[in-house]
Amino acid sequence: MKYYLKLGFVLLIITVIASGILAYINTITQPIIERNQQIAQENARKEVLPAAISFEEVTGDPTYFIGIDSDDNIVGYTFVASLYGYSSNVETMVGINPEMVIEKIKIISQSETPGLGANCEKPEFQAQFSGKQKSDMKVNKDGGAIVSLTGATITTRTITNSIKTALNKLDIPIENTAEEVE
Amino acid sequence: MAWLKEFTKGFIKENPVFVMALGLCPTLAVSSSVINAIGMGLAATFVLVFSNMFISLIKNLIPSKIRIPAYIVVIASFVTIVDMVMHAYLPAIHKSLGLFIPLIVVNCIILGRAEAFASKNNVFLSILDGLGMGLGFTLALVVIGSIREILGAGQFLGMNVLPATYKPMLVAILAPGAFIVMGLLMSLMNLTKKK
Amino acid sequence: MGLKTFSGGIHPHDNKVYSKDKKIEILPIPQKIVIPLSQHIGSPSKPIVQVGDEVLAGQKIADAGGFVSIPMHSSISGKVTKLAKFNHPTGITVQGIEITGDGEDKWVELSDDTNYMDLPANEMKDRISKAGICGMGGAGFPTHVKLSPPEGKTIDTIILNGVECEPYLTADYRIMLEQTEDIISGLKILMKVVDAKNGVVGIEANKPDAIKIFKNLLKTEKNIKVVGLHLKYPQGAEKQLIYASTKRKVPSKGGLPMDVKVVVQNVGTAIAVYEAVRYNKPLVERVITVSGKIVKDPKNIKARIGTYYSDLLEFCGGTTEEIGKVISGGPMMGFAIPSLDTPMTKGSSGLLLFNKKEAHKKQEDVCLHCGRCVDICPMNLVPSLIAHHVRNNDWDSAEKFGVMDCIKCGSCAYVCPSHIKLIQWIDIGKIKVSESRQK
Amino acid sequence: MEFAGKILFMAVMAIFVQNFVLMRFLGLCPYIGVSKKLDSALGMGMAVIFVMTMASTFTWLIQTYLLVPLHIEFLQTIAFILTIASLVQLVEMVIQKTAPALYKSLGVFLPLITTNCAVLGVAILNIQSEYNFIFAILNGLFAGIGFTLVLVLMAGIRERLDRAELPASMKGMPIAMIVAGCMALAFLGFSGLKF
Amino acid sequence: MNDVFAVSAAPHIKQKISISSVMWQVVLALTPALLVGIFFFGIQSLLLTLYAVVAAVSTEALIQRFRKVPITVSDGSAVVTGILVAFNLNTSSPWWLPVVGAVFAIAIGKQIFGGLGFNIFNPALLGRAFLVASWPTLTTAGWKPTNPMSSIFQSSINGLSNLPSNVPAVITSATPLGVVKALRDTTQISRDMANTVMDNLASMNTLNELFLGNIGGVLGEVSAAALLIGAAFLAWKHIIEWRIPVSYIGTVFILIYVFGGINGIFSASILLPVFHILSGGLILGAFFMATDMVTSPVTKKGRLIFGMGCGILTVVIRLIGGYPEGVSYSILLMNITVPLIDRYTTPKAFGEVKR
Amino acid sequence: MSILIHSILTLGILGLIYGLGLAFASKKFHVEVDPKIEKISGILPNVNCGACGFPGCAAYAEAVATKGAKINLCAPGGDDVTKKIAEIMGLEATSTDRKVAIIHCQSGGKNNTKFKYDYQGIETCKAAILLSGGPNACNYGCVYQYDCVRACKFDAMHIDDNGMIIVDNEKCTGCGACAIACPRNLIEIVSIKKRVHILCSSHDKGAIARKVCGNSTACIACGLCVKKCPVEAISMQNDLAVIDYDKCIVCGMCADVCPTSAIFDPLKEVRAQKKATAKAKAEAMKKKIEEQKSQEKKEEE
Ligand SMILES: Cc1cc2nc3c(=O)[nH]c(=O)nc-3n(C[C@H](O)[C@H](O)[C@H](O)COP(=O)(O)O)c2cc1C
Ligand SMILES: Cc1cc2nc3c(=O)[nH]c(=O)nc-3n(C[C@H](O)[C@H](O)[C@H](O)COP(=O)(O)O)c2cc1C
Ligand SMILES: Cc1cc2nc3c(=O)[nH]c(=O)nc-3n(C[C@H](O)[C@H](O)[C@H](O)COP(=O)(O)O)c2cc1C
Ligand SMILES: Cc1cc2nc3c(=O)[nH]c(=O)nc-3n(C[C@H](O)[C@H](O)[C@H](O)CO)c2cc1C
Ligand code: SF4
Ligand code: SF4
Ligand code: SF4
Ligand code: SF4
Ligand code: FES
Repeated sequence: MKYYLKLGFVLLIITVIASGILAYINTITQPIIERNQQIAQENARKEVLPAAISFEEVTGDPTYFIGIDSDDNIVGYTFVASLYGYSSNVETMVGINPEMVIEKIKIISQSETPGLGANCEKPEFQAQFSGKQKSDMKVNKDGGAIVSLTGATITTRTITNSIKTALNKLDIPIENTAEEVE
Repeated sequence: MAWLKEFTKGFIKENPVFVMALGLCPTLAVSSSVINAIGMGLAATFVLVFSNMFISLIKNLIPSKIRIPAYIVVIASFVTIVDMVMHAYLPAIHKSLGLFIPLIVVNCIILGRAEAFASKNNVFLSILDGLGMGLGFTLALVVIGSIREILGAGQFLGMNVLPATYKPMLVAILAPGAFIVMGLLMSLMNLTKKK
Repeated sequence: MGLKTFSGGIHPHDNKVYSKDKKIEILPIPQKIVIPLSQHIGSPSKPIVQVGDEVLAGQKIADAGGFVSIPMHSSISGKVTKLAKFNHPTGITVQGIEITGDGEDKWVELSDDTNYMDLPANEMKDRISKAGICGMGGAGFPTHVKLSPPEGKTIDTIILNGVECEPYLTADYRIMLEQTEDIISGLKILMKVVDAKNGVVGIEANKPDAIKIFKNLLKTEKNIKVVGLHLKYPQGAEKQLIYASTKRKVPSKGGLPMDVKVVVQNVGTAIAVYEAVRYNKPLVERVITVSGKIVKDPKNIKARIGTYYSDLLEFCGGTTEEIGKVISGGPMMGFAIPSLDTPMTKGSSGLLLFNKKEAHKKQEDVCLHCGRCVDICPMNLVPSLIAHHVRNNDWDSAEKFGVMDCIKCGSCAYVCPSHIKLIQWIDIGKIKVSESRQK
Repeated sequence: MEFAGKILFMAVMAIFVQNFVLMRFLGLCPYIGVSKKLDSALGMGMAVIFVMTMASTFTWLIQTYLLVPLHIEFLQTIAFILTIASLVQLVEMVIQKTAPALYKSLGVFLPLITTNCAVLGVAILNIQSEYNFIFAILNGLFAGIGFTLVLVLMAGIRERLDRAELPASMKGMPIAMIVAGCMALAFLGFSGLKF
Repeated sequence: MNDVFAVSAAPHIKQKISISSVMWQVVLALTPALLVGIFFFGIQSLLLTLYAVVAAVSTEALIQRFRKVPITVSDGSAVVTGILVAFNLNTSSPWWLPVVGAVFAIAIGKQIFGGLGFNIFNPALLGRAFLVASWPTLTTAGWKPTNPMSSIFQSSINGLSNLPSNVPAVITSATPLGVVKALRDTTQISRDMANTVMDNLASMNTLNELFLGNIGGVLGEVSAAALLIGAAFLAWKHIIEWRIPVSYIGTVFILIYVFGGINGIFSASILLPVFHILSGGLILGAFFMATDMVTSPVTKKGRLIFGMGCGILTVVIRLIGGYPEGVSYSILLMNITVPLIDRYTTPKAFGEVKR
Repeated sequence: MSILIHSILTLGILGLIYGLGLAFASKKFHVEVDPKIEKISGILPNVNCGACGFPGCAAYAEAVATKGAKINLCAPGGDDVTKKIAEIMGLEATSTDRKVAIIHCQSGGKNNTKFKYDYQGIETCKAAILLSGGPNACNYGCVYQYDCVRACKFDAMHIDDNGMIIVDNEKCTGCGACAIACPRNLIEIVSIKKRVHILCSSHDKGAIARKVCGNSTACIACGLCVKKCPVEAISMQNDLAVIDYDKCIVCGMCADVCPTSAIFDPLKEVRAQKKATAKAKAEAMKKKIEEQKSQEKKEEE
């Protein structure tokens, strides 16, 4: 029994030391990681809605951010659209102006086939979404305005549909603004 | 020059990937591009060196009955350190290596070296062994990664190296390509060994 | 005609035209013969004569070497000149008795029991046993043994094997045409010996005239059937014949016909049985086909047991081309032998001569897994796998895949596009497996 | 009905589309190492299914009720690997004592599983994919089945390859990699499967 | 050694059949399809085939030379592989595609395993899978229409005046199966409309054209009739056997009949399975590729299982998979299982009693 | 700070639980195993990588200890481990009195030996001897289908230009695989020190044996060697001379007298020379003595 206690004790010591060190390192890295992530998100939001300088989070389905410029005007909204594509979940950060016209999009996470679906990260591809509306969200093969990636219609369709669905779901305040505009 | 031998044996003669066929999962999973290969290789090298060092330091303190769990804890700690540090300072590579960083824990090379070498040799040799093996691992990853990236994307380290008319052979960076390139390289190794 | 058959099998060109319509001819008494002491399955016979002894035709010169064995008789009259090893139609050399003839063909005394059917079964079997009869259809199993089922087993059907599915061979066909009545008498004797109620004569469809003759003669016999069988090799193999004519399946892994209450005998054996029971005549002659494209005058010959093949060939006028291969038996199952200085035995059904081109065999290629051999194997085996296991010296697997069930019909090797010598591999397998079983 | 549909989808994904071995590069060492004989492969497969399911269960519990409430997710790797290692060892001992026959056919494979990426991999993936308890367990089960499937198929192929006249340099590991590559190529046929 | 006789084990006669005779007969059986391909797609078809054959044969010869084993290209198996690689390609493929495919097929698909007889996977299909995975855009898109242009699409669109303008775009650029896939996939057309198009597709007219060959698709699948002529020849010569093709096609027929309709189980017309069978290389696959003796089971029961497996997988991929076409992948996938099938379907010896 | 405490506590407790649990279990569920297996297990790296082809190190250890598995299969362990296992298993190769294979037939190789028919079958001796007693005229000799060469895993058997089989004494390990493979039982594993061999296995009568032998070097059972052997190491068994290697002192006298050169003695010439010089010396001595004698006689006279 003593022997086993000794074994347990040695193991205990090792784990204690290990976890101590890890906890210490964690306290250093964790804030950096979180900051990195925040910055990345913030940057992404700014990228798709360049006019905004600060954002206000509104939780819901989907959670969206209201973009506000230096004059406290609402310059638009950003949200993340996501759907399962060819072989992964494709997440797209979308920025729209108050008229619900897409400012810009940015693919923030995907692991589609490299060289095919993964080409959706190319700027040329993402650029075509700028200035499009909900009704344009259709791939050219299905008669829409979005030119699909070569050999990756599925991915293209996924992105397009995800944005469309998200736009459909994003309701109250945007409708309000739209009405105001009208 | 025994130490030199301990250092260099991992490059070719006892290359952990080609000769011993250990740690296949990360080798194949992350070698779709050279940059990933380097990242993974260095991460593993770090873990190898430090866990080898550490284990050879404490080897006499650990009763043999629990040496495996103890080693695992040591290794896992270093892996976690690498994981956190990379996450904090190299977020891009961390993201593309993904799952395979924590999986360094179960990479047979690491535990294997701890058992077979570090637990029996002094600190200096153990570090050299870890470094050599780690670099051997990195070397193998880079070789595979280069082939796959050049064939599969026409690029090397993200730069275009083949004429624009080259239509990249996608499979090379997909799963089947990984296996086939690996198989061919191992066979090449066998061929050269025989001569 | 309602032909019957089994599953699997092949259709080789039957090449029977060479000798099909040749009446049986009787070979003049040869000068010298050799009686090998192992012409049958079982222990060799034991010689009871010495060099220098004078013998008569039909005189016993060797005793049975046990229960599963048969006595041997001189087939000519003359003098014993040698006791030594001689070639055997299966290619090996075995102990034999050489007799130099006196050219007079003096016989031992034969009787004629016209009321032979009234003899008790025991007496009949005794006469069969004394006459030294073994199966004339191939394997040469002592007939009296087959007719002595062990306690508890009964036989209800005797099947006469008149299939002769081997290409080239026509000896059985000729005797079926020329000695029909003797065969039927033999069948009746066989039925009586084992108290079998039914008799069946199985004949392949390429011998319609034989079927007709038998049907005519057996019109009145209610318990004897003539069964017409599909033209397919190996229709004559015992298990396949039993299945085709009675739908009974002889169990694998060493099952015997008597396990399904059947005994199969060759038509030639039936004649020998008839002659033994009625005339007390030992088995000293049989009909053999000498054929082949290069034989000048292919023939069906009634010859004395022990006659040298070279004498038979001479009787047929020799060959028109250089001989490439000599086959004792049929082309599918017979043995290629290195020399014509080989005596015929009780089981010799044919002597075939091939020229150099016909003798040429291709090298083995690799197995394509085409499955042709599997498709046609009448025993439902996977020959390619058996061969593979034998090649790897894996006798256990070979046994598991049924080497021992193979009847060596040769169909698989016949159809293999890769020329794999499946039978040769299987042969090794059989030997090795039985060796390891004995251990 | 929808639940059943979800489960079916999950099963198809884990077994065919995202097969752990062929598509995700997890568990390659045993895949290559224990696929020489069909019997061993079957035993190994069964053991892996069992352990992956168990590991999914326990690690999910540890993560949800220990690491997350205490905000010490960074200890995931170390806690999981310890759990798995102990679990495996415990199971091994119990089986060895209570069911020696089962141990003979299955137990011998257990230690090999500790250092199998697939087990730790599935545990971490469960957490990353934010599966609930039931789905985590099922994912472990299906991933194990997927592993077993390809392992057994591979073993069948390798037994047949014993008959082949392979080029000398391809014997052993290299041809196994090539076969794995070809299998992965065939499994691409499942890609894009949608219900 | 001329004075001695030859001695060998029985049997002493042999059917006149050899590997090369088998292979060259397969080549012969494939020529009608090639001729039809040339007729509809032009000389390009012949060129692609030639490239593939030359590449396959020279790769085989080079590797055998390097391995220092006898060079056996004259047995014709590499020629068959080459032809089948080309047959699996779109006729608008660039010249190097068949070449690369054939090289891969022979080098990785065949010679690496030791050459003829030892490969596990169907080399030609492995070559195709490799090409599809490497250059998906080149191999699965850009179908060249036949010349003269088939009326199949017109006939299927006839009577659909209220079709949204985008529908023709979906349909005309694809192979018949691509159309079916699009109809099942897109959310753009109403279900009724999709049904109408589907019914039109599975009409006698279309089937006629499919049978004779006036449709887009890969080189070798263009005419079911030509393929069937070749297949009949092979069957007559006992080179292929009925089990695989029949169980394969039968399974596809039943499954498509049950699950093929757009409106749920049993909603398909009886002609839809026929449509599926006649299109998408199923005939080519079932008679010429699933039957490759090297990569299919040797046992009779095994071949039935193999065929059924191919059928099931083909239907799964066609109906819910990522590709319009599942023949090549289903055969490859079943190739993987062949050793196990063979192992577990070893027949019982004649007379063996059940235990 | 709470994180630090939490993590230390959690891991510590986990570690303790696992450790104690396992300790308890290992006691409760203890099963006896072969100490050899334990020992080998101890030496193996225990990384359970499966490279050895066994399902884990323990399984490999067991296979080595009980099933005679090869000891050099552990890839991570390398040579060290192999050596140590060898020590445990007592497999030290003894090189002092090596045994090698010798083939008791020298009928001249495939190209020279006499054949009674043209063999057209599969390339294995096992099959060849089944057809009419083998293709070669001699029913006891080598049939030259080289089963033995294929059986040798050490590349120790070579086929020379004549088709003769040569054993490479350097490479031969005396494993005996060839001897088992030979269906004619022509191969014997004999100490490398015994260098005089009867290279014939024919039990045929002299005349026949000589006639059918491709080299005419068959043993004709003349019995000269039996008579000559100073230690009675040769006996005539069923018309074949057989050397009892336990008795043979490698003097080579039998080889000298054999009329057909069926006996092989690599030192024959050396010995012959020695003998010649000895004889010459003896003769010289004799002469001297005789001369002396005659001189003495003369002197006497
Ligand atoms: C290996 C491989 C990977 C693929 N990856 C993707 C992908 O990431 N995204 C995608 O949309 N399609 C992918 N595809 C699917 C094909 O390219 C598919 O034909 C295409 O998406 C259909 O688009 P099309 O309408 O342009 O033919 C992949 C196909 C293969 C063979
Ligand atoms: C070892 C052995 C024992 C046999 N025992 C009997 C037997 O007891 N009763 C019987 O009717 N046949 C027996 N037979 C004969 C076989 O059933 C069969 O007739 C014989 O082998 C010849 O058949 P074949 O020419 O088809 O090869 C035996 C055969 C062998 C080889
Ligand atoms: C493949 C094969 C083919 C055979 N063909 C015949 C045949 O055509 N005629 C025949 O009488 N026996 C043939 N036999 C032998 C029979 O199986 C059986 O041994 C014989 O009919 C028994 O009769 P027996 O003892 O009178 O010879 C064949 C055997 C085998 C294995
Ligand atoms: C009926 C038949 C079908 C064949 N099908 C193919 C095929 O689909 N693909 C292929 O590469 N070779 C095929 N071959 C040729 C040959 O079998 C193939 O090259 C081998 O798989 C190579 O080992 C076929 C041969 C035959 C006789
Ligand atoms: S395996 Fe035997 S029974 Fe089957 S076909 Fe071949 S020889 Fe005939
Ligand atoms: S017939 Fe020949 S090639 Fe075909 S499976 Fe049988 S042994 Fe192999
Ligand atoms: S098989 Fe063994 S005994 Fe024979 S030569 Fe080779 S190493 Fe020597
Ligand atoms: S195995 Fe025997 S018979 Fe065959 S080649 Fe070797 S020595 Fe000669
Ligand atoms: S590295 Fe993944 S199982 Fe070994």
